[in-house]
Amino acid sequence: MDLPVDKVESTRASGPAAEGKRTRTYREALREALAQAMERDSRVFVAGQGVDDPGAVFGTTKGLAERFGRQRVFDTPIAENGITGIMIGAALAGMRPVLVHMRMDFLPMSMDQIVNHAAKWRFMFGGRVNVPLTIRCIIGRGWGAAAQHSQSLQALFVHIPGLKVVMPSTPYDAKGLLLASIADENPVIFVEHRWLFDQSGYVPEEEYVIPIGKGVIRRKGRDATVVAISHMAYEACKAAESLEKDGIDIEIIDPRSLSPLDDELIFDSVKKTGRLIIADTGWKNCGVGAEIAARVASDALGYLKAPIRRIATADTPTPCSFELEKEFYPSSEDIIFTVKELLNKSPLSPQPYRR
Amino acid sequence: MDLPVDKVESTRASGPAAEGKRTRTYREALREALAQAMERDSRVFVAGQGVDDPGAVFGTTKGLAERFGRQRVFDTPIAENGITGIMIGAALAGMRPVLVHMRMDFLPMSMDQIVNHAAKWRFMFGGRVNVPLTIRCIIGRGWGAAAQHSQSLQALFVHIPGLKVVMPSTPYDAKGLLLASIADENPVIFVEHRWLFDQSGYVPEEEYVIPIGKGVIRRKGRDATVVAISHMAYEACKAAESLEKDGIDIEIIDPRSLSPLDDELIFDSVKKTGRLIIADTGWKNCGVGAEIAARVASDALGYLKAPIRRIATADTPTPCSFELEKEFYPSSEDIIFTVKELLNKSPLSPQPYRR
Amino acid sequence: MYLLMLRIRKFEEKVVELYPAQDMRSPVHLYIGHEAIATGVCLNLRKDDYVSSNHRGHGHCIAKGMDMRLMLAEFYGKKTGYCKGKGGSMHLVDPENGVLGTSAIVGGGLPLAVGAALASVMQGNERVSVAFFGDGAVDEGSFHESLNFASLKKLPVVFVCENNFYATNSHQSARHSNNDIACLAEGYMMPSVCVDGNDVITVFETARNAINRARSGKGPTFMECRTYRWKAHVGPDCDVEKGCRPREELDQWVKRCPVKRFRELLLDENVLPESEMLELARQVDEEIEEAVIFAKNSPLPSPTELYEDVY
Amino acid sequence: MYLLMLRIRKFEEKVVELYPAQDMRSPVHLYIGHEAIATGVCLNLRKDDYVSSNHRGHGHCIAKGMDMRLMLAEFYGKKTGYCKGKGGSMHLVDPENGVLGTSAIVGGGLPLAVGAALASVMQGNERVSVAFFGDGAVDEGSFHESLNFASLKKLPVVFVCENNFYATNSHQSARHSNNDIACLAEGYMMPSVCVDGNDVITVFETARNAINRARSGKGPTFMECRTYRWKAHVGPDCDVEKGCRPREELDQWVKRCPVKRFRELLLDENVLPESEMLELARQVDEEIEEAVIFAKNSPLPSPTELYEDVY
Ligand SMILES: Cc1ncc(C[n+]2csc(CCOP(=O)(O)OP(=O)(O)O)c2C)c(N)n1
Ligand SMILES: Cc1ncc(C[n+]2csc(CCOP(=O)(O)OP(=O)(O)O)c2C)c(N)n1
Ligand SMILES: [Mg+2]
Ligand SMILES: [Mg+2]
Repeated sequence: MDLPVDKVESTRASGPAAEGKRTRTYREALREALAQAMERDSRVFVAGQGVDDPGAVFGTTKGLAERFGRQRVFDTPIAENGITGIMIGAALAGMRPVLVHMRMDFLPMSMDQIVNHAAKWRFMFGGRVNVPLTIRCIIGRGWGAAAQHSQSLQALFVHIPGLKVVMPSTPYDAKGLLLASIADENPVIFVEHRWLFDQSGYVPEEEYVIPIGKGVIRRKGRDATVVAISHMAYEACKAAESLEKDGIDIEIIDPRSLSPLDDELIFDSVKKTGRLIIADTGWKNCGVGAEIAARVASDALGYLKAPIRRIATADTPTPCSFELEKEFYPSSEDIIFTVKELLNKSPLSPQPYRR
Repeated sequence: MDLPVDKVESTRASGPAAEGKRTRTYREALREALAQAMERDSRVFVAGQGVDDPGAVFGTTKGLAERFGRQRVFDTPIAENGITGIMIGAALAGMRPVLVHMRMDFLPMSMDQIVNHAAKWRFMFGGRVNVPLTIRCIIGRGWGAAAQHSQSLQALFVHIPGLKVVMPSTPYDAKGLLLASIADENPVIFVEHRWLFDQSGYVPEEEYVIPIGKGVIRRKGRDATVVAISHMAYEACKAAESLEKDGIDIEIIDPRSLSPLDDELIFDSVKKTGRLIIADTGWKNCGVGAEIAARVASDALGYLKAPIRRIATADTPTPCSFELEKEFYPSSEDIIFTVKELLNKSPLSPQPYRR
Repeated sequence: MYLLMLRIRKFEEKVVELYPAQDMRSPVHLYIGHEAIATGVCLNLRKDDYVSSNHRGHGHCIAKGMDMRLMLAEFYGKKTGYCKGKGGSMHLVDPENGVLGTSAIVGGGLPLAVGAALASVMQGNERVSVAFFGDGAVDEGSFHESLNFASLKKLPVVFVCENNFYATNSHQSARHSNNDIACLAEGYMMPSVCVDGNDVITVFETARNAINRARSGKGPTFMECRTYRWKAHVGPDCDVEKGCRPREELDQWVKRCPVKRFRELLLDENVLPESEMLELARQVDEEIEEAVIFAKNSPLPSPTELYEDVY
Repeated sequence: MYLLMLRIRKFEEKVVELYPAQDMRSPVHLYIGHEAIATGVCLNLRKDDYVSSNHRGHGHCIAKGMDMRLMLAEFYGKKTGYCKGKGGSMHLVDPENGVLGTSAIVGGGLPLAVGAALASVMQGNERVSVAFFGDGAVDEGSFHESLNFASLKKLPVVFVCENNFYATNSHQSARHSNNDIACLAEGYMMPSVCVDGNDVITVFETARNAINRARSGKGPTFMECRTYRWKAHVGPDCDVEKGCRPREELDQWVKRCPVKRFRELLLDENVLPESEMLELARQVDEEIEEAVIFAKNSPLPSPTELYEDVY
């Protein structure tokens, strides 16, 4: 499915609009960004389990080891905390490492180095040092990956000052945000969605960066604002098509960066539509949806015509059975249901939505 | 300072109201709970760095090693992830471990075992096993503890289904919630505040439990609801005294448990006061305040007369200098300021508060 | 013993056969090639002894006495599975048979076995814990932390490292400064041996000593069992075509097939005649067929069951 | 060398003196008793060589060339401190002198030194990294992960374990299955030695070899330096009164005072006459007095500076 890119992208984010013709997949966009960054800057290197093997992390690092040598593209022991610390050390000594994890579930192993070290180093030392480290990690859904291989833990990192968190949903953003992350002087958690790797879309050949902290309007609309994160942006677009048939016109915002968050873009939209739904790939409690809801409830409350709703994975660990997965993961159906619910609702009739 | 306990406590939470006469400190309440649990149940044991040393974790484990033997009260290597996993293993084999950390900052070391194992074990295995593990950890503020020894990371655990999180603020709650946590079949993150250890208050001698998931109204009021967590409950009480002089009457809710959260208690209060402030000991982004704000914005939105405000530590790592600490940590002043701000405000005039 | 090895082998072969139908939607990490280890170790264990296992855990579970019907139902995401369909292939548990659970986090299971052993000591019972893990788990800090604690407290644990030389596609030499894992483990002051993991008799005897030692309160033992996985890291296919590993290496190890070797030994020594072997094979085939039917015919969980078992 | 040891000792003694005034509001972990280690190691290092350090880091920082004035200002939370008052006693950094930073997370600093060494190799320079850490850090998984990686990649790192037998109040024997840390480290296939950490000459010579070895591309070395801390784990007091450790143990080690021993050696061998020693002491006192004045007179940061330096 094609993700419509609104013209607003060209004004609110850097880079040209979608009508360009060079088409690449999300996977290729990531690989191209890595290759270009490594080409231009000898400080950039790529490390992680399997980055140099035939699978090449779903193909996103394919050919890099051959091209740049195994000193700059190398496999690591399965020792996430130590390896993260080693990357931080390399960053402190002038390198710009890109550390790759096949699944976001492995980040808790390295939480100490991420939270207590990478996030703290610059501030704690009064700005005298910094940690230009990019941590790529992958989320996904389906095929019974179950509780330990499926988590979408972005909120844990958004909570921590000193970290940046981005979640690109289009090939265009994947390239622009990866280049921006590598160029950033701070640790960035770069979250990819496995279901997006085959998506294709416009990707300019030249290098470009998308400023971290800038969201984008994927679709303009007047009836409700749906803030949709990562793969949920596609679910929102699907929902929009269906809702359109019922004469309902939603605005879709893809924040792209979760920390910092482009809350102004969201506020502006809510001021227009008066209704807000946040669709996240992760859990609800203290999640990204909570943060967005809280900001709107603080800074744009008076514009709301209906309760704020969050769409997220169920309040349970991830099940294996596909029958339960259907219930666990939210989809366009949930968005459609919730938009309709809100349109029939005044702020005084809450009746909470199931998720 | 004395924390008033409203009569509501006796109806909404278990246990008698405050006018009892037996007075103990928070520290003593914790120790008493541990001793009673160990006395009654031979499956209970206490492990952690320094639990058997002269400091005895701020005195909270004093005398336990002597009384119950060093097989049940023992020091551990500084290997938080492994030790947490070992405690999980012991819990699976029928024990009820209490693992103690001197600072919450050390929990990121064991995030893998907490998030990927303890939180998942019961669900992932279809309810056939469970992990009755209590993890005590301590937060605090001041004296230049700085970025790596000061974090109040409760939100990271609230985010994860399968964990329970409690933060008692009174000696009464400390004992009742610790006994409830040890008795619970699930992993509980039990967060204590160092500044509360010397607080004293009514603590019955007999064993009692406070149901995890039940909040309490610390003060009844009609003008605004202040949800205040852990030590912030005291700051809220201080603020209430001062506001009272200006004729402003706030209601203070101490949720005590953050996961599960007693949101009904909060909704009811907001329905009455129409104004909500959440004062937390941790960070704002994706924090506990965000979750509470989001729930209210979903389920009680129509009752709000003013924006929801969050009071939290600044969006920075913790500084060392006391001059900067003053700016970093919120206090009763911030609560007073924010309450007054909200009283002068309609939902349409947002002007966000600094923090 | 032969029956058990055959059961594990044939069970996995059945998974290989069924998987392409795409209705067993759970990532499978097959145990084919490792059978001698689970068999040799677990046949020394009592029903109530503990085992912690990893993503490649089918063999450990069968060897510890778990029911293939309920395992297969679990792989199919069925309500009748060991975990009501919530766990899948990577997550099996059976408290009745002492299976503490299989962790798909590399290195995650070691501390669990150590903790169960701690409980055994505190409870004053004689249960022994076995931690099964791969060479990949040796990379992790939890390896160090677990070995140190177990040895410090002299706990009844046997650490069984199944060294198949690879973690996904990463060779041991790309990950370990010391290729001699057993020697590394010696640093923790526990007896440590390296054995041929494809020789079930050697594994059995080494494990017997280690388990007896643990049971008699003398503390932990480390066993490195060298072996090889035949299939891809995950899934039913072989990965040599994809260039993940040299074909000759696989061929060498297939020649040293643990099942075949044990079969030949039994024949050579006239312990079990060919006819009885065939009968055993038939019996196992039947068991597995029954398991498949049970699993396929079992109902799926209902959506609302999702919300159960969190707390 | 004597000058440096004196500087570290007298600096810490000044902290002991000033701390009770309660205006140095930052938890101090004093280095008194360990001086020979930082001195012996760092005098072999170049200015641009890297050091990672821990909560007990004052000595390492002074030995690596950091300015006592800016250190003390940092302890007082002043704007002129190394970290503008944001770090305090436990968090010092100085990129100009190769100090990567001190981590107050036990074991947190080891991977940083290894990573800097990795960068040195990638950049093709000759910089060496030293990781200073305590016996407590040996408990952590990061110890294992760091040693393994450094040895695997033959990185220019020297691991310096300051074994003072305690981590807070916990004796090594309550934490380590193997009391011989150097022997444990051998498992990673790197040269590993255990030396008297109170003998500055031995430390110096051992470190010289290790650092030369690293610089010439031969890979990492492990040094266990046995020593003792004189003060409480944290703060300016002594902890034997509180029953944390046996008084006789402390007394024994005070007799082996590294500064005194070196002083006596210098006198015995007639390397430095007493008069020059006194002169050095006077000079150090002056430096420190100046540092105190600088620190005390420095301005505090302004509240809005809190919001700087996050990104
Ligand atoms: C902490 C963690 N990191 C990475 C992975 C991804 N992963 C799954 S299995 C595996 C290899 C494990 O190798 P080994 O322990 O030798 O077991 P084998 O598969 O060879 O039986 C890896 C890296 C994981 N599951 N957990
Ligand atoms: C991960 C972690 N766990 C616990 C602590 C608390 N703590 C601070 S210092 C220390 C002891 C460290 O001992 P050692 O490494 O031997 O250094 P020493 O203090 O003896 O110099 C401990 C346990 C910590 N800072 N970090
Ligand atoms: Mg392997
Ligand atoms: Mg020590």
